[in-house]
Amino acid sequence: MIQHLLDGILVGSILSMGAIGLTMVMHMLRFANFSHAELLSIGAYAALVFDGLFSAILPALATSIGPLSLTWALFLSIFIAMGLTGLSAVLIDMLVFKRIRENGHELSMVFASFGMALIVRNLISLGFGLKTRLYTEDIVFAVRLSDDPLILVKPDQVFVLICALFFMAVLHFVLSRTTFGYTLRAVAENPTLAQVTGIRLSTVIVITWIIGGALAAAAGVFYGLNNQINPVIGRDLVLPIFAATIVGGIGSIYGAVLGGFIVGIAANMALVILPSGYSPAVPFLIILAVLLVRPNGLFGEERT
Amino acid sequence: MLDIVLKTENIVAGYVKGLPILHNISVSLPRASISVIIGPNGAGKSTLIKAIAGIVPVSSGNIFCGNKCITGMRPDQMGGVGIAYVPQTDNIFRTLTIGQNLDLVLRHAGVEAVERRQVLFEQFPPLSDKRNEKAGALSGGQRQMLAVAMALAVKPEIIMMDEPSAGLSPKAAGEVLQLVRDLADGGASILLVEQNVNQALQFADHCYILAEGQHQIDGKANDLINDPVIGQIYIGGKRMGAA
Amino acid sequence: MIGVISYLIFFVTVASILSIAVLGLNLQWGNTGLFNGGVAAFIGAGAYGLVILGGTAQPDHLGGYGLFYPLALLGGMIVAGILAWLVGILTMRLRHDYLAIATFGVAVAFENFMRNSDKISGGAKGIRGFERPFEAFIGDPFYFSIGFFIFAMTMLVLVYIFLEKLIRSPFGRLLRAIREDETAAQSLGKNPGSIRLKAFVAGSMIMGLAGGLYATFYAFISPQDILPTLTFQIWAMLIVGGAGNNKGAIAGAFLIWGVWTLSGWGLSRFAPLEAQLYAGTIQYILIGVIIVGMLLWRPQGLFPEKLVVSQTGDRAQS
Amino acid sequence: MASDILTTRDLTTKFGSFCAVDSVSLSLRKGSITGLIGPNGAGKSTLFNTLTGTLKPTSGQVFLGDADISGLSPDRLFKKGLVRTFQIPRPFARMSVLENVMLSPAQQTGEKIFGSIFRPDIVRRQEQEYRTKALEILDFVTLDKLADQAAGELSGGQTKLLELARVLMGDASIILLDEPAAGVNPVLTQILIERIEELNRRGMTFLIIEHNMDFIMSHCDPIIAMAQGQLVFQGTAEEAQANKTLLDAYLGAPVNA
Repeated sequence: MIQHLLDGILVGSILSMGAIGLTMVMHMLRFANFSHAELLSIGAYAALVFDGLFSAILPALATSIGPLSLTWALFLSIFIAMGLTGLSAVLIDMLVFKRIRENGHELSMVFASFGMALIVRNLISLGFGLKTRLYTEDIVFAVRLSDDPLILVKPDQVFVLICALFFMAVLHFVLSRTTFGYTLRAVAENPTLAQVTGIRLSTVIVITWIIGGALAAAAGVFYGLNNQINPVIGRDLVLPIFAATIVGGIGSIYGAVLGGFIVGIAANMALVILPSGYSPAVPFLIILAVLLVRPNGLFGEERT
Repeated sequence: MLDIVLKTENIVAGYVKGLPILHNISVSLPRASISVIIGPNGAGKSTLIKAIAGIVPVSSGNIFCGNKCITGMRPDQMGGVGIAYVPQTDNIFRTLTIGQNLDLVLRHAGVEAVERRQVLFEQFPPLSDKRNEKAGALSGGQRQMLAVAMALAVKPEIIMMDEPSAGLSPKAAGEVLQLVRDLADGGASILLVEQNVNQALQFADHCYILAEGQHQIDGKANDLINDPVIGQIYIGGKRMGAA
Repeated sequence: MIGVISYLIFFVTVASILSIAVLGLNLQWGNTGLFNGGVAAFIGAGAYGLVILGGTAQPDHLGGYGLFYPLALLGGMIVAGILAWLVGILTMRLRHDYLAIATFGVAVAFENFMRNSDKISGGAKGIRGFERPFEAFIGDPFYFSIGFFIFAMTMLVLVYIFLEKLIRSPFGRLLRAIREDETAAQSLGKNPGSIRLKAFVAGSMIMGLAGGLYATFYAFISPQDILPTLTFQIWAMLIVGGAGNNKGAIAGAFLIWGVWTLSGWGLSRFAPLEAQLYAGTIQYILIGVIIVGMLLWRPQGLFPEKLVVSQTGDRAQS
Repeated sequence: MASDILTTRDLTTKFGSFCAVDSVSLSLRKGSITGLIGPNGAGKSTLFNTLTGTLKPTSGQVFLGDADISGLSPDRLFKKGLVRTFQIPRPFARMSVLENVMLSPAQQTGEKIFGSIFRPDIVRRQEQEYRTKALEILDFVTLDKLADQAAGELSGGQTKLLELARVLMGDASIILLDEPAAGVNPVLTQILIERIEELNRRGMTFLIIEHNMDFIMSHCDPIIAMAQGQLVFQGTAEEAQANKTLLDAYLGAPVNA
């Protein structure tokens, strides 16, 4: 029970990071982006590449940090992956979404995101193979927190949770303390007025993609660290991330964080009563429940 | 010869392509004065200043700011030519505090924020008191004051306002209009849309009347104040006792 | 020669079955404006419904009722309809993007359920050994495939005629009115919620029919056949063909299925052996590129919707 | 009282704490053309939307004849004979003009999936009957020559006429028109006025929001006016034009110079 809760919190932190970017994009550009979860895959694989590269150039970097399985090389790669994924998101927007947005139909964007999801996911398969990969072959033993009930925690999990909370704290600081953060909030609240106040919308859209992509990349690496890396990370996480977004209310960044934890914990707690095979269906049930009770999510406003 | 700081020449504009709301409107705004646009519902008053502000696309005609043609410029570039625009509603960011609202504007205008903010707070003491409160919690009059302060923050030459007194109590409306008068006396050029015709004519210098997207009459505000034609435009027919 | 003919027969049979699914989607999206992101679930419901109702006795899971084939096929459609009705009453009032996400969730959950509930669906290994009608009687597999080819084509033609009649009827007029302007339709006395639900259920039942035919053709159904990517493929067919146009929908299905099989054949023939493993991957990239490319350069599809006039009576008489 | 077709009692509609329609009690005489005027933000549109079921009243009642119709949805009201048009016309753009009109009749057999497929005889008979009626109505509103055109291709004024035709196709007893003359050229406005008066002679009741004062003053009786959510005036055109309160509502209270 407590083990499930702990696992749920961990998964929740990963979903939250994915959902933050998705909720920002869905609110600002008004479309359900089915390809957002593929950004997690891009991030995970980008980190894999640079992890290998750094380890090869500087073998000293290939040593683990303390009790973690994480190496210094991978640690550095996380940041590079975040940057690259952010740029990929901008590139995808420039090549596809921006041009469709300018042509008109709102729902064409959703179709286009179907298409982009297929393209990105399968390009990754093509480039890196269908087999699952691991950042490290080392086995790190879990720390036994208690024997009855049995509670196990891996050092990596603690690291991931701390990092995720760190990134969210940074985002919170930016949003609440910097004029740059005010700009993002202003555009989210009222794009027309934001323009009148001198904010260039196209710049803010680019920045939103960068932030969303970077957080998704970190989430992808963390997911890979705790599970494994394969080309279908996006396929497996798209629904839970949508669920987190809808639970929090589209457009609410803090809602997305909370939504991520709620979905993560609920999916893991469901294991107490359901066989594990069913857990991918749990996010769907959460979506239905939220839409029935609070169609605008916990923090969302009514959209027109 | 008046010093004209802003003028439109025969502009045609509307939200949807092929469905113009404004037909060949020409207005000009003299320096350091208040011009007011009045007219019945649906006359295109708000559309006119939105078109100048770059929010509604202009399909023909030109807009000049001084000698510079600003037709088709994006709204976020207007600050650069010294034009500020205060929308009628939703003219502040509700989820930001008052201080944050001002910082935001100042940052994007590239103005040194700390000093300028202090000046604004001295100019608007009620805002200073509530600087750390969410703007959404302000009363109607204070919101309007914040919106004006945000427009003033970047020291514009030209300020356009869409019904600044709408929805305010008579007292608050009077205060807002007095503020506008003070700004004009201080050298700003102001273009206003107003609902309250009698009040608007009272304090404005120049008046344009629009109806059905077309320019009807214009003139010195004081000359129009007792003109029966205004009543006719609003409620039609020959008014009893005015004929 | 026989090889080419039997391949053509296979090709057209599957294309016809897919066309039926695309026609169902066209009723929902093209004619009514409903964004169904879970097509795979409704195809799956029809397929599983048929196999469970019409199959022979199964030792370790539900099924084996041995229902008369047409009844089993109808049963599968009804299962798909019931699923659609349940989903519909929960989601019909939602905005488009919420509806897309919720229905996408249905597909994920349905596949997941079928994969795990061994007692009902045979789990991941699926349900095998469906006895195809007349197969034993005909004997020769080649003649059976010709027979089934004719059957599938007939069903496609029937569905096409049904839908053409439907959209030209006052009901079709109603659907288009809802798609064009829900508020105006409501002010003219129509109840948009109930009409959207009807169209959603009807479209899903047609997808269920496609699923039933699919399961009959392969005599087998497993979760692998109803992955959520199937939804994207069906959508690609409709986008390429042109939403709102039934002929376009069928053309889109044949085209995309053609591109799919041709690329599969080309890869198996010319690509190096180690790339063969990635044939599916490359095909999916192709589908993705087609979707995105169409939206960028020809968003109305190859066969755009024409103005349909719904008048059952003869115009010349008036 | 018996001649009042539509009555409201203390009808109130609030948005949050803002009272857009404030305790309005009015009654419309059967067979009248009532004009509803008032400055921007007076609550006319909100009142309209509340009467037609788009908005639910916060409190108070609406009666059609003796029946309480408060809070019914627009589709239910249509069937009871209370119909509306829109300020910004809402044609079904990718449908023909004739189809737009033929949509209106309630209880069409062909509007049911089974009916449309399995009762071709009934459907055909109904369709012929509706088409004949629709063409007559289109003829009446002068759109008969455009029957086969897509409604999206009509001019703004023609779509206003089309909306009138659509509601005439139902069994309306009272028609609410939202700015029928806005954006319409004088020729079409004239046609619209003639048609409204013709229908009125046949017994139809109208409630009209309009900013074109010539339209209101010369064709509506009585005229009712709203300001700040309340009814402030009820009377004839002459009375309206002489009314000080009303003029002030439009122009703002005069300032003592």
